Amino acid sequence: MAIELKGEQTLPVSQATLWALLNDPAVLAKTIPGCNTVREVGPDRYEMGLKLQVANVSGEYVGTVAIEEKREPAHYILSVEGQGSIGFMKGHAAFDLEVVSDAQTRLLYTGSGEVGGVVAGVGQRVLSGVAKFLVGRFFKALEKHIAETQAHPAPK
Amino acid sequence: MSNSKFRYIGQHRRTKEDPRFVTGRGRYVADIVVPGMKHVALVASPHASARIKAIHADRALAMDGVHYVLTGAELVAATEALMVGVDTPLVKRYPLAHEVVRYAGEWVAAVVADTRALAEDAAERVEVEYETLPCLLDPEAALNPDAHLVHPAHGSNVLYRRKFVWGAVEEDFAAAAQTLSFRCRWARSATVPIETFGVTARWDPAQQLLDVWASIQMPKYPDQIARTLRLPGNAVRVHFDVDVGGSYGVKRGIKHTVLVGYLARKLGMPIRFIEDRLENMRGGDMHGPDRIFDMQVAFENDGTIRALKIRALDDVGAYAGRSPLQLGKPVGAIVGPYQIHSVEYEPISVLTNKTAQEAVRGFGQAPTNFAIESAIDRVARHLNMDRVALRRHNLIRKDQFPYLIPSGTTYDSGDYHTVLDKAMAAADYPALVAARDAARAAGKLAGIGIATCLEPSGGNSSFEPLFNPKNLTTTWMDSCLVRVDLSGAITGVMNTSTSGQGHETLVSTVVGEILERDPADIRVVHADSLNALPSNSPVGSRMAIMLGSAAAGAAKIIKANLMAIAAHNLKCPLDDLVYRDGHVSVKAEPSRVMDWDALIEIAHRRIHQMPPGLEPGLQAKFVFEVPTGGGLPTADGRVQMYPCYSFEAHVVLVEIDPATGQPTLTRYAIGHDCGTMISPQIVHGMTWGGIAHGIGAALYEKFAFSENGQLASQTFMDYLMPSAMEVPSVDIVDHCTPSPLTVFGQKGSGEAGYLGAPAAIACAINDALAPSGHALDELPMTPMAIWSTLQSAGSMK
Amino acid sequence: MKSAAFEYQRVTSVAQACALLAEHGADAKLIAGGQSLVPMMAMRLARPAVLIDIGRIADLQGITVCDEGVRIGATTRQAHVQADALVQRELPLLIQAMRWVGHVQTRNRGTLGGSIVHADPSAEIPLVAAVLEATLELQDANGSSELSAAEFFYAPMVTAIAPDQCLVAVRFPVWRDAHVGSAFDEISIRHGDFALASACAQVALDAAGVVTRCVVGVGGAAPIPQALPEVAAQLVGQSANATNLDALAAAAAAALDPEGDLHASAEYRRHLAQVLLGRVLRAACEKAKA
Amino acid sequence: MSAEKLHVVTLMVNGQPRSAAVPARTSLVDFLRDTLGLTGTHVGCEHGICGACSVMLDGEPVRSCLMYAVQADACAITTVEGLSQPDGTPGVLQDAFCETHGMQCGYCTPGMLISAHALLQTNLNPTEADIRDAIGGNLCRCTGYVQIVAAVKLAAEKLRATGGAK
Repeated sequence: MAIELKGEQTLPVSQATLWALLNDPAVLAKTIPGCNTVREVGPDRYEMGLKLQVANVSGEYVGTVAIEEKREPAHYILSVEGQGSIGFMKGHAAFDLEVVSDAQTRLLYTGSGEVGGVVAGVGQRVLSGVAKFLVGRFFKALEKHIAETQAHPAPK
Repeated sequence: MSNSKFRYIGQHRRTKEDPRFVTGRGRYVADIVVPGMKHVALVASPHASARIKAIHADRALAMDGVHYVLTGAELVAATEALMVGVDTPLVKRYPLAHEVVRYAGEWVAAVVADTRALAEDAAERVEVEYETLPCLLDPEAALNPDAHLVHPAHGSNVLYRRKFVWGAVEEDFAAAAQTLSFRCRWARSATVPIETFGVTARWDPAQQLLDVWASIQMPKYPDQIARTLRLPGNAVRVHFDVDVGGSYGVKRGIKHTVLVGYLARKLGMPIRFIEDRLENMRGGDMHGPDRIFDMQVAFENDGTIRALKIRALDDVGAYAGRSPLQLGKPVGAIVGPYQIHSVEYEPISVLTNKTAQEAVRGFGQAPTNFAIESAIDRVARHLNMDRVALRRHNLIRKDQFPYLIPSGTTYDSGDYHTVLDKAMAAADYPALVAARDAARAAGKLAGIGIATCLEPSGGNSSFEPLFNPKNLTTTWMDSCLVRVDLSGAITGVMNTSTSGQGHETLVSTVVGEILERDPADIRVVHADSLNALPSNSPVGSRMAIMLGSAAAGAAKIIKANLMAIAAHNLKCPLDDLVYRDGHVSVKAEPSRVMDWDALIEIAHRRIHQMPPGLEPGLQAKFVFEVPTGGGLPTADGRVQMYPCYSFEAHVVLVEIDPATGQPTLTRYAIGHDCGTMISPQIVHGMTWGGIAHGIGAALYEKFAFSENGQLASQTFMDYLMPSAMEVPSVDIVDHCTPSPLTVFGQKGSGEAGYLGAPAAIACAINDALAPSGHALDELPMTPMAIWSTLQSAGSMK
Repeated sequence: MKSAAFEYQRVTSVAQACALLAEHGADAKLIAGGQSLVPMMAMRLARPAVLIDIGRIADLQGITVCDEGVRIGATTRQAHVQADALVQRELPLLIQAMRWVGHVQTRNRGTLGGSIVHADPSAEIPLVAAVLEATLELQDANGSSELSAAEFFYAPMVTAIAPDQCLVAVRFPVWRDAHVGSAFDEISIRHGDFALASACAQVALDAAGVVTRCVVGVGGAAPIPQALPEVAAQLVGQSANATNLDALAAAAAAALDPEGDLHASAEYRRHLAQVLLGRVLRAACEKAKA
Repeated sequence: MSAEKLHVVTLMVNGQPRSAAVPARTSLVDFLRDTLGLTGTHVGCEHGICGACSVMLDGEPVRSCLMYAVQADACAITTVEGLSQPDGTPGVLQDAFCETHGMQCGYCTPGMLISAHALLQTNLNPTEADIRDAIGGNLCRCTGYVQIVAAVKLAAEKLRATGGAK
């Protein structure tokens, strides 16, 4: 089932900071819902383990994350591909970072994803809603991370 | 109906099979326990189109209780490719995918374990690496020369394409006062029995024999299993005494059985595979026709329909099987019940990355009937003519039978006008019109649907040579053996399994009728395939005709033998004897009688009293050939398809909530003529069931695929079959025009109701939509589809 | 379609259940009726390592009068709710909703609380809880807490309940006003299917037929069972014969952001929500007048 | 065999005490069929829609694919086999299904009978709407339901005449 996602979120950091955050595998590991391992396998390419638990549904995926079409500090495409016991998932999202002010950046995202296997055949009714929820969780985690790192800046 | 000339046929009698079903004593495949059997679960592809890069089974094999993981590479090397109905040898198919997967849900590996749950645990641990390939889902796009090829070796996505021209089509179109054209679409739905497919197999190395218990309805199933497994035919024994929990065409199971048979032999363990519902829906290969019709009609201003052009594009999914032949059977009723002078028919069968299609009730006739009836309604609307009057004008008249249609088939008999009249009377048509108009006046949408359709019956194989010149099959016989034992008890032996059609009742009724013995005392058993006489299984509405005639034929031999014994012992010419209730007496001297017991005693024990040349014992077989069968198609594709043509006239009233688009069937009547009904309760039941199934196809059911080829309706939460809350009470009115081709005048009825219900309901919905000026030409006509149509018509409140 | 293996624990008290939840966290799952959970487990979409059976805890069952109205134990069977005289008298809206909940066989096993915790956006009982502003009593190893239904639903099948919490009971407020009317309506393709959209409303009128209280909401047309307090507020103070109900429904529906699926597009769901909102508001007013 | 922990399940089935040890994940329908050999109850969808697996649990119809056998411990179950007379011949309801031919392939029949039986336990004078509602959660692909509705009507009539004895 194809899932379309689109939205924006303004984050309380500069464009450069946000760019750095979004290119930091450790940050991605912390903010991508369910992500439990990230291992760099090449430039802008990571192997990722995901354990997603949404309500009663849990699925484990192993896959890759790739950052493509980089135009620092304003744009990249994040591609995700994973496979697990309940099927596969893949998707890509274009991120655009717009300067609002020195301390604020608007992150616009537009992407689409698809899942296959049992989830696709059984969960079609609620997939989009769940996907939106997961995007929300990503942003919450990112905001939380920003709040934490701003309060206690990580040592270089 | 009154059948005074028959003693048992046509009477209300209890069905032989029912007592075991109501007490929970049916014996279905999942009820059969073979000691030591192991269980299979499947690893299915999540991708609709991908290359298999690697399969890692070690984690699965390391589990306790797991015996084997079979992959395509091994199976492909060890078995023959599965049979394809058309001449496409490079569209190869095996039970497991090899190198490439072609639809989401296709089997990639089979895991054998001690229990089904363990097998599923292990299946989860089989890791498959895929590289995704382009995915083809649109049947029109499949025709493009640059389309992704589902089977590159075949060189095209077209499995079958031919343009038949029967009669002076172009001249008729040119001469006709008017023409119209439209496109309509029959959605991919199926019969979806409540029992999934299942099979258990056991290999006996000492006997070199594969025993198979399966939920099966498939012509030549044992032969195909044996060939594919590279075994002699007599090394496969299929047990036909397994109750089949519904089929209506789809329980084919060749790939399942080859898989399980291979594993049983390879591992030396009995193996069971019962599809779960997910496996059944996505990989059971039981989806039905998925068809786009482009229709053109040529007609006169008085409503006379001259000619038809039909282009039927069928999306059969990723593999062929018998499915392309579902475009072939409709050739035998390509003009429906109408006098249409000439026809052009272009069936096109294409491959896509979807679950494979199999035979579904009617074998392609119900979609064709839907297209033809939609055309009739459109002509009526175009001419502003009453749809019933238009049909009456074009229906073949009773006095025209036998009636030869342009595609070479002769319809045996019928009285279509009378049956339509009866249906109209049963529905109280004037009241129906009043109810529709009242509903409209009250702000509702309401419409009446009429459909007059044929059910070709007596299932013959003529579509095989028609669609595959290398296939010269001209017989599709069926058989019966009747035996009277020493005690005088009668047993009928049939040679195929039964999936709810009541064949035991059929055989016992027919044999009882001929021998004048109470059918309640006649036992009917199912032979296994090594004991069986030839059969082509209960497909194509054929068993009343084929098995019924075979049983009658065998019983007649028994009766003739009894007469011969009596003649010999009473020293009387046969002509002077009379047979009554199993006793034979001298016409002129009724006191000179040999009773049943005495005749049986002689047949079984006293060869000295037997007439010379007559075998001792009392059993007879009869192999019955399809009436009118035996011919090959002509070069221009004309052929006698099926022998007998049943007729049905549906009248239905639908009301639609204009605010939500939700339709409700408020009145439904059907006039039905299948000749002599052997068991009216069974015929009525199948007719009601066929209508319910047709309601599903018309309003609810669809195997929907997502943009990336995922089957979105994989469960009963999304594949919506009508319940008792959706199916209305339906009035059936019977009519009997006996077939001149069968022993009792019977025709087939296994597809009754289904062949016309979708057409009738679609016509009713379009009658309801007519005031909006729009039409809906795609099944299923869901509330959203109806609402969207009304939206486009701009008539929503 | 066999569940993955799990450890099964039948508990006899909520405290026991909470202790196990505290121990196993998200790996554990409570089961009572199981009518939603078991099929998900059979398809292996859900695979709790520990299944804690709370189906026989007497404290979790039963229907009693409480301060604000009726308190229903979380594992009270849906069929018992439907047949209960107190509920029939005091919570007509819940009764009206129950006929749309599954089938008799699933209502016999399915529980009121299970349906709420499962939080299917199309389910009827969560919608009634949200619209009536029910209070959810929760418990964990550290004690009890409460949430209003408005705070409870997050997303399709996602709620505020923490992995270590157990829903104990639901308290439904009962309106004591003199003239109360309620209505529930739903469009599903077949009877017993998930709603394409549903709506319900309850209104109270004064002696002059003016709306004094109103609650209303839609199901299936938003990620959660959606109460619509702004719509309700607009009706308060109006006559029960108000002619702007359709306009209210239209405005409310226009603000919804439903998801489309196989059976209904977002646009169609929004339209159905509008139709149903109009119907239930009108029907509730009519019943209140009667 | 892998070492999956077994739970002893003891219950009454059709009036007989039965007991067996099974893994927790064994569904009630698999327990009845595979462990106890009561194959009258059928598996249709295993996700709670088709109703073929319906049984009576403590006097109420439920779907036996939607619960685990361990959950039914100490309960009383009636399956289709339990609707027969003590000698195994069809009970009144079962006989009515034979009289009207309320089935074809017989696969949905046990579940259908259980739902009809449950209805007739509380309502011996059901309307057609009552009957359709009672069997609304049982899918039949053969009959179109007409002869099933007729069977339940007939059974109700017969049961009224005999005061409800099966």
